[in-house]
Amino acid sequence: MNLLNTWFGNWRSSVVGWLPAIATTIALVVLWEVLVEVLDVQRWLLPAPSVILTELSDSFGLLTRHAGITLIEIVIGFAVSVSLGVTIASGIVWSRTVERSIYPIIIASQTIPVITLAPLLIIWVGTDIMSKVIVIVLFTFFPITISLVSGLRYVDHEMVDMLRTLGASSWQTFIKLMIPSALPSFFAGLKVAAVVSVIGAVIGEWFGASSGLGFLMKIAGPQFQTARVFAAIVVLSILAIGLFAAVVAIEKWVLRKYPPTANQVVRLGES
Amino acid sequence: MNLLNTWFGNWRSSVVGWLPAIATTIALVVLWEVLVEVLDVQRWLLPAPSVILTELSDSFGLLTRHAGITLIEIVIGFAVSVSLGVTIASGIVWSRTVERSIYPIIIASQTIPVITLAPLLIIWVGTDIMSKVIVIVLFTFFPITISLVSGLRYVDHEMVDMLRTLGASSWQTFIKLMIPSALPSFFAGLKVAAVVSVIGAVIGEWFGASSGLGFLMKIAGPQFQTARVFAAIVVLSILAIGLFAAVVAIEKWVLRKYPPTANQVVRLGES
Amino acid sequence: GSGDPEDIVVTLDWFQNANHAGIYEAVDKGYFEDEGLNVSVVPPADPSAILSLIASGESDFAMYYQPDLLQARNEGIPVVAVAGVVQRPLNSMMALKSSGITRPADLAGKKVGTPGLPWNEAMLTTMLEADGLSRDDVELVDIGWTLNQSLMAGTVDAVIGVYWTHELIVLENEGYETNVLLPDDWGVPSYYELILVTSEKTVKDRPEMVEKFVKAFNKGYGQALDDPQGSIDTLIRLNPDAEIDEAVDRAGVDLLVPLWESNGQPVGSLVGERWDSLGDWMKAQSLIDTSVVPSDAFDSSFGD
Amino acid sequence: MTSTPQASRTENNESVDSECALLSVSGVGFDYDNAAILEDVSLSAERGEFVALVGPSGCGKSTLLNLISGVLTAREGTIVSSGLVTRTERLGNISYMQQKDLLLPWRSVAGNSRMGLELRGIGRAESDIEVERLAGLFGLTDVIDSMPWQLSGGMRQRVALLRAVLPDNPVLLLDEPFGALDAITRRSLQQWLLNVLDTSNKVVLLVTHDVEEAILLADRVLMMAPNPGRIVAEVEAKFGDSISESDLSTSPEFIELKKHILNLLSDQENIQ
Amino acid sequence: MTSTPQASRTENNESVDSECALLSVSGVGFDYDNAAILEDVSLSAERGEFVALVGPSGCGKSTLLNLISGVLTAREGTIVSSGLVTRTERLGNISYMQQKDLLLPWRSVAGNSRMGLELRGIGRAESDIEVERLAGLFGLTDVIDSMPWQLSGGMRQRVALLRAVLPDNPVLLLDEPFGALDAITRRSLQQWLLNVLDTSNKVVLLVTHDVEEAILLADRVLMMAPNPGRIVAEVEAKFGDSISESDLSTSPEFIELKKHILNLLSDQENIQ
Ligand SMILES: Nc1ncnc2c1ncn2[C@@H]1O[C@H](COP(=O)(O)OP(=O)(O)OP(=O)(O)O)[C@@H](O)[C@H]1O
Ligand SMILES: Nc1ncnc2c1ncn2[C@@H]1O[C@H](COP(=O)(O)OP(=O)(O)OP(=O)(O)O)[C@@H](O)[C@H]1O
Ligand SMILES: [Mg+2]
Ligand SMILES: [Mg+2]
Repeated sequence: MNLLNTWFGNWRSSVVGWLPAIATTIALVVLWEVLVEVLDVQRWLLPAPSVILTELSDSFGLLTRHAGITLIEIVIGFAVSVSLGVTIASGIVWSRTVERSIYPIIIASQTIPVITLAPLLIIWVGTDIMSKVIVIVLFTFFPITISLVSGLRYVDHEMVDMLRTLGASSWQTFIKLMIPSALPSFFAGLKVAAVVSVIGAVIGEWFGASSGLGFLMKIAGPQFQTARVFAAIVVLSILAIGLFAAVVAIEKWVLRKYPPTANQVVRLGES
Repeated sequence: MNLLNTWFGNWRSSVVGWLPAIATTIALVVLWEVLVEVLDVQRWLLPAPSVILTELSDSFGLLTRHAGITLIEIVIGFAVSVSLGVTIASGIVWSRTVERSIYPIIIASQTIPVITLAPLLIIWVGTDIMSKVIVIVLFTFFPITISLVSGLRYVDHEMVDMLRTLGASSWQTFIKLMIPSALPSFFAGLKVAAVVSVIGAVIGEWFGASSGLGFLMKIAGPQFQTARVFAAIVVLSILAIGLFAAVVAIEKWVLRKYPPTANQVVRLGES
Repeated sequence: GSGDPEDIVVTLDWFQNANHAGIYEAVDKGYFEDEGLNVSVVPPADPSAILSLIASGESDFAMYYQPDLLQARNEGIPVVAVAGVVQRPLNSMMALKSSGITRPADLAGKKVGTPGLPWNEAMLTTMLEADGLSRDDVELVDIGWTLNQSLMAGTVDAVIGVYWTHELIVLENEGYETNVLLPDDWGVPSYYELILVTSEKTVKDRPEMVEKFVKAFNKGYGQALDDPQGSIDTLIRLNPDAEIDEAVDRAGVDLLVPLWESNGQPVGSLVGERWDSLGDWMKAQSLIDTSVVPSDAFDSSFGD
Repeated sequence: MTSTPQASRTENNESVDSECALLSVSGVGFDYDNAAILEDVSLSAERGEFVALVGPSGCGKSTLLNLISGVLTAREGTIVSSGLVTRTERLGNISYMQQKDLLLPWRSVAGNSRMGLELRGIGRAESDIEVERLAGLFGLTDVIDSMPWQLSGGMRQRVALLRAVLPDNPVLLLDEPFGALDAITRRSLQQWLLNVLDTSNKVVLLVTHDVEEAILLADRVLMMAPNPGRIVAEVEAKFGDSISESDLSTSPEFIELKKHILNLLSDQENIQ
Repeated sequence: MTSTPQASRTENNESVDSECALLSVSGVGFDYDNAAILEDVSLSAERGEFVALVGPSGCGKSTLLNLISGVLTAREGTIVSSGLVTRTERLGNISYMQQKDLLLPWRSVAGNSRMGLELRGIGRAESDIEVERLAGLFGLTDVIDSMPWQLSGGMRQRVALLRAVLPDNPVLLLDEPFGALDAITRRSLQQWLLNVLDTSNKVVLLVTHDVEEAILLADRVLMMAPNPGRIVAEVEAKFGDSISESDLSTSPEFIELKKHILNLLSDQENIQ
């Protein structure tokens, strides 16, 4: 199958395959450094990568400590979002009435700026981890829900009929056919959510927190510690990439068990 | 096909079908009103729906004028996002090297809090419509890209082989098979993006704007015109629901031309 | 000063309010024009980006806060103050009258809401210590930007980080009586809440322009001083779209007027000792490095 | 399995042709997009009967099986299978092997095969025994853990057949079950099917394009005509319960019957 | 269409069996997951030759066609078709009707049928004429604008066949092209195929489970055995270019040949 590459290449080729990516990243960082130098951009506006790197190593302990707290919020928020998204999506797919009743509400929920919600949140749930979890959930359940609905909806109706002839109840059809065939879409939603959860946590921490990377950025900003803000962004990016990679790893593992068709990926550019 | 409902029911049943949705909405609004009354929630914290409604009608002209400006930003930002998302997703699916090089960058882009970007944005692109478009794009291209990648990736590889035997080039395979079969996923991404673009515009307007609903909320907030803030949220929600409905309408139209399987939707709850 | 007027951009610290009455008077009465300056006054796109805009030359002048200026200089941002506007701290601690809190000592065991910024926390610490308590005697709650709401809702007993010329009035208009504790009454050095800021480069390259600008600027505040309510009329007239909350600003300007020339200092003055005392206090609170030289942070030569 | 309690219910239903008919279709009509696909189709089969259905491609054979199984709802007419009258009652109580194999791509051969048993709540261990019992006969032992995309076309068809026949239903609808199988594999599965029928008194309704297959296996061959689909002829074909084609295919009666049916078939297509 | 320039290239390639062979497969081996599926498979066909390939289900017939068409790459051996040696050269220059119909769900019958022409840059108008020319013969005129999900199984198969044969390639690989068709429709398409071959000097390689079909259509019948797939027998079968089964099926030579092939087939399965 030369047209297709198997999901799991061997390790050797994997490492070689990453070289261009690493090269690109390094090139971009160097370009940034040079541009900051050449255009004489002040470091309090946009610090050069070297400055950020120095800050990263200087504040390593501080950053990792706060990153740990942010990560805990994200994990909890993400778990809540997945449960919520699966529940809502199931309801939407299950009945048109549920769909019509719930869609306007969940869409409206996405248009509320957190800054408006903040007073209510702080007054009703306080400024502990709960309020951050709520903000993360607000940011992440929507892509999970929409993607899952799409996946559940475009199921092969001939398969549905087949299962019915075997005596499947609606519930069995849902569990044994619709869920497995919605997995690729579901994971697309999870990938978006994984990344967005990071910014959700930052924003949650912006409004009332005493720790976490968002808090760190909030207090570093007015003190014009731009390098620290960017160092926090670097840590956040690593966090986001890590979460994304984790979702991709789980996706690979699950989709090896539940392949949508053959267990292969089409790569047009590599024949 | 009793197991299945066709996409397009007739109008009559459509109107009847919306009744539960309308009922739910009204019920929620009434509940809100009663709760605000009973719990004696102050109107600067959470105004009752009646207060918001009054504000809506009082400030109708103001709200629609600003909503128009926000809408223009959204439409432009959305168009840019779709182009960008399609380009990036195509690159990612086309080659693993592109995928590996670009993923870390686009993920990192999602972790940059707009508040950090704001000084740079203001200095580099000013505070005109461009800066809002950039924020909207930052918010929306990611779900579009990820969903489209997922759709393009899980294409039936037997279909790819079939097209190859007919002499299809990689490009033809992409256009004639992968794009059509990715449409459901693509639209899932568009739906998320449509809704998220609204909050993107608000946040874009938060940092440097002299008009738009975000601007209106920003100046109303500190003045304790909470009713106006919520009135703006109502308008934003209507905007988001409208955009979402527009994407759904386009989806229906396109997927009637490019049905993923049969032109039907499975509804488990309605036999 | 002859020939084409010079285009000047001034960025405000916040949306147009009573604090800005003087600069709009200067615009309205043509004081800037008289100096050959074509001034446009804009609200900030992002308040936290203002000093960056000044340093990068995007904006010529800005109104900003003295402590923040020192913090910016601590990070090497080349900005300087060229005139004082509000000559006392506006930032204060506030509690509902019903709470019975009238001095820092009353806060023992109470919940204090802060916006979560180190600056406010340092201020609170000093105020507590001035009245015989320590930071640990109160519970600090970071409530972000929801100070008023939290206070009104009773989630916290007191808040720090609110303006006694703005929030106080807002709360009163909402029907809440409050007690205000001023930081400079409780050990915090009296500082300039609002100053006129420009960049070191502007001061060096265009001193005459700065001179002319500050002159007209101070004249504007002088005019506002003479007719406070008239200046609010001007403010509203020049900013029809700004949704100015008249009720708050009319009351606010009366509180502000005495602050524009407090301690017997004329409008616009900058006094060196006050920079030193604030600098020393900030250093003691580790808000800035000891290497920061407060006297470099301002240039009072233009106000004369 | 549940035929006894429901059979008594049928007594009250007047549209049921005969009490001993296990499967009875009468006056069924069906439309797609306002075009009549089936019109007044009636047939019935008694316990132990093997009925074959032949007809030109597109005449509505699969549609008829979809109606009987309960996948589709008839515009008019009644369908009763072992006393089950409504569409939803019949669903799950008739074994139906569709024309497409419709294997779930994420389930192995074993996983797909045991689907029907699983849906009835039969435990994994028990259903695995059932699957293994037939896997050898179906030639699937070697690929029992393979995924559908690793199978040849004929293997897929056999998995679909295995899945359909494992639940023990009184009526078996088979839509071209052997179409993708070579002659030898086909022969052995045909023989197995005849044995099942012999020992269990089920009804088999077989759609096939192979006229010889229809004659060899069925007790009766029904001929469908298209536009709209309807049954136009019924031919008795009693050639015993064991197939040894070498004897039959040269027998004059067999050749005659085959010619007869082929003529009927070509009449249908010419008229159309 | 592009055979002339590429044919000259073949002269230099030593692994090509004979210059007049339009299709030549030699010593081909293929593995899936380290299990040998095909081992040392060789065959060749000259212009105008009709070769049938029979063998037990799962023996590797479809895999062989995938290799010839260029969908798969052989582990060893050479495949040359009208001078095209590499896999990518062959792709698109051999007409291949796969065992699954693989119709694009969003294209109508006409849209699916003209796919091969469209991919070659042939304009809509021109390709529509081509499609219409054959649609009548294929019995697809009535459903030309229908979508795949509105078709019966046999119709889908005919669309797949039509799509495969429309591009004018010198080699035709057909994997059970008539499996889902009734006897009469099948007969007319078989006859059409024979006519095409007669007039165009193409090579047809037909995979079928129907031994009679193989004998009736092909000049030679190749027998494959499984584990690993290989060609174990070759039988000449010259029964003329026109089919009138009524005459043939009773002829003693026909019956003898059929028996012979069936015996070969059952030997394969017993060994396995
Ligand atoms: N979903 C559908 N919508 C519209 N028409 C349909 C649909 N499904 C099938 N048809 C039409 O119904 C007719 C009967 O189809 P059916 O599948 O029952 O034929 P069949 O006898 O099984 O044919 P074959 O032997 O080719 O499988 C055909 O003309 C087909 O075009
Ligand atoms: N993707 C795959 N991975 C592993 N094994 C495969 C794969 N595809 C096919 N096989 C195996 O290869 C063998 C040959 O398959 P092939 O489809 O060529 O058989 P066939 O002769 O066409 O059978 P049929 O007559 O049933 O269509 C089978 O044993 C099958 O299980
Ligand atoms: Mg059929
Ligand atoms: Mg095959």
